[in-house]
Amino acid sequence: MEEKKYTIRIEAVSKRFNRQHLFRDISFTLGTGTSLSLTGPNGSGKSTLMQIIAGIQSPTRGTVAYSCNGSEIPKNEFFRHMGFISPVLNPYDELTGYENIIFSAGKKRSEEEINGLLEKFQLYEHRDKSLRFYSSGMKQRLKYILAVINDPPVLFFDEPGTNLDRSGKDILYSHIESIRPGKILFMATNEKEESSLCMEEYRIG
Amino acid sequence: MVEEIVRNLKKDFRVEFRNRSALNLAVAFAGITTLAISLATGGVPFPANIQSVVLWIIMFFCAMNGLAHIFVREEEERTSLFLSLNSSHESIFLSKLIFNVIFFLVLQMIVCPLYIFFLQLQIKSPAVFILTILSGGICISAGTTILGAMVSKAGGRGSLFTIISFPVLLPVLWVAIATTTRSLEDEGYSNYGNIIFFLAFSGVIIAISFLLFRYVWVEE
Amino acid sequence: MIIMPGINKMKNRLKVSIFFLVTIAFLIIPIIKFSSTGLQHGQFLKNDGETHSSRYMLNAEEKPQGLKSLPSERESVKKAQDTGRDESSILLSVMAVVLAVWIGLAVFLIKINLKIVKLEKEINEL
Amino acid sequence: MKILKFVYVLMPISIILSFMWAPSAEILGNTSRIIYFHVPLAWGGVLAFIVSGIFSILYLSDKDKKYSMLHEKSYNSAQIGMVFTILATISGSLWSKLSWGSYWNWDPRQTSISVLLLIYVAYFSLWSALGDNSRKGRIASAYLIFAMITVPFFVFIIPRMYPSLHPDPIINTEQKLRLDFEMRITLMVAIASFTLLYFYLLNLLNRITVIDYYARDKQDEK
Repeated sequence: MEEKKYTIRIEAVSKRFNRQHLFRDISFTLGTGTSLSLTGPNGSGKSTLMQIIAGIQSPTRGTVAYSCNGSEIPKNEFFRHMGFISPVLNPYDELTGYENIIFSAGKKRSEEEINGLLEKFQLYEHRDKSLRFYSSGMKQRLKYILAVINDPPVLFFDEPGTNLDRSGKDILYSHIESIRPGKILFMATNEKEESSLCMEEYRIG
Repeated sequence: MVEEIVRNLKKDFRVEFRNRSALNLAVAFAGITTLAISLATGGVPFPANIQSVVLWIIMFFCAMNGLAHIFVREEEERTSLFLSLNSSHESIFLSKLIFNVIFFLVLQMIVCPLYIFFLQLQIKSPAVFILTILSGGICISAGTTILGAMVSKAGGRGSLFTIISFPVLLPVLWVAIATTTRSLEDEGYSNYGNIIFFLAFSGVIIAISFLLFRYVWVEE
Repeated sequence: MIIMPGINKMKNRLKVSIFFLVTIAFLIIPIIKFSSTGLQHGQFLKNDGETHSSRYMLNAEEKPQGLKSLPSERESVKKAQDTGRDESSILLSVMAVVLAVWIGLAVFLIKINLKIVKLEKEINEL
Repeated sequence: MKILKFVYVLMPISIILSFMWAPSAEILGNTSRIIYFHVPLAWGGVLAFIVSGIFSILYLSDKDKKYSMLHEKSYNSAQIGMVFTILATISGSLWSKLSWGSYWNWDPRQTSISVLLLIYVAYFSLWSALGDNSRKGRIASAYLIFAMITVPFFVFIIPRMYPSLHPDPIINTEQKLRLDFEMRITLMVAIASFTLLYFYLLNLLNRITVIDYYARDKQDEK
């Protein structure tokens, strides 16, 4: 398969809520293989900036452009190329973990691949349990699986390590480390461990 | 696209059947209003035009009670982002539309037999009656789908849904009431012009809401 | 910035002035009522010499008791005629009232227009 | 926009014409003079509805943000239209009391104007429920377009459902005005002046909206 090079260009993005500027004039460009961590105190707009880059919120000013091998991707198709972990993104509580994964992946992933991932994150024995009986750590791990299941070229992680215990974090970080090359990785976090996974660091606020 | 719609529909039906409270509420509402009308009148049959007015009013309020739910639930449980990450807005709209149509036809299946049973309805032309009920139901559920999405984005207040649906559904209700009255009164009434009106209306409404849905759903 | 409160005030004022139009509608009609020669009972608008038949159409025979024009109205018309007030003079006074309302509205609008022009200038200079 | 100032001249002319020059009608007497306010107001209400619909369509199809604040402008237009429609309804129902004996009798025109009012009310409730949602403009515009689509169906149904009492001079099958010459001229002048008034008010409201927007913007820059 041909290697696809993705680029994300952010130009002079500002966001304000009512009368207050959260941040202004942020610009940078990222290509496949690079990773960036966003750090900053609480309320500095890490999550908001990430959601703007992902196209979930719209910026007050400025543009976010995505391209693949030089040709621009329209904004409404960008969701298909991206994996996202965030507190605002919730899978269905009524469905089981396995059903959620199937809903997200469709028939594109084989049973073995899904089960492999589930086993890796120690969710295999809980795969047929409804999500409302999951603990918050289990949910977080499932969210991670849902984000990477379609093998998207761009990943947005908003505090991926919340609610995880030590062993969960270790599995998570080693997995992130293994898939990082060949992807664009954004991480909004305040943990040293997580931001050290990324090549560059951007501080806001 | 078709695969996505089927996936969405499967998910919607699963979620609704696992947590049946909303379904149960809508069905109970339909049953209770019908029963209440009959109880309040003491079983005295009304003239045909009043009967069709009451029937359609009951159905309208059942729709108002149940049809916004499919979108409002996504917002309330904050799963709408997960949904739109995984499927295109066209397939979301079409799957919700199909769900709403099926859901409302089920509600009608409950309301109409109960109504006929309790109010001793004498239907002179059953074919027109049944066709009117079915096609009117499709019109109502098709018209309210995009409005449900709007209401869910506006915070999901129940009365808002009724207010914004009423002017849109008014022509359907008028024609439906008139046709139902005729089908109750006249033996062998076989004027299918109004059925064509319903189908034309729902076609136009579905086409325009298909075009407009992305402005309501997608953040740009 | 000092402009802000002024704008909100102005916005509200303009909205009020639109509702000011209500007065036009409210003032003309009752006054005309007195001056009108009025309909007789059972006389209704006819269309090409044909009377409309509808379930709401009120013919002289069908007209329910409750819908007769109130006797007090009739009397007041009579009174107006008895006191010798000429119909055209009533018409003139109605027109004067309407014109006065319009002049008030116009003054209002001109004032607001001037204010907007001033603010637009201010904004362009910033 | 100089032409809009003409409203200051045209409005008094139309008032004077309608009271002094136009003759009173045969049966209705002087009450017929309400027509020079009632018809232009109803026309203004419909015009405002159409204009705000056009603004909404432009707003949704305007990808490059060529025009600014179109959704606010469409809202302004609907506000003025609402006032015009309410006034038309009030004057119409008073007139109906005088000539047909009751304030309200579900005449086709009364029915259609109340449908228009319902759509306006629904649009305003949606607008206020959306608060400062970032999709406010798009959802409200989409609703207005959606509601406009159903209007042709009303045009088709209402005359079948309710028989009309409205005098045919204004709307009839031959599409001709059956009015005396003086009456016709006066009505035309009145319609023209109320149209101008509508556009003048819309212009004022839009300019205030733009000023408001820039003032906020400048304040935030500080």
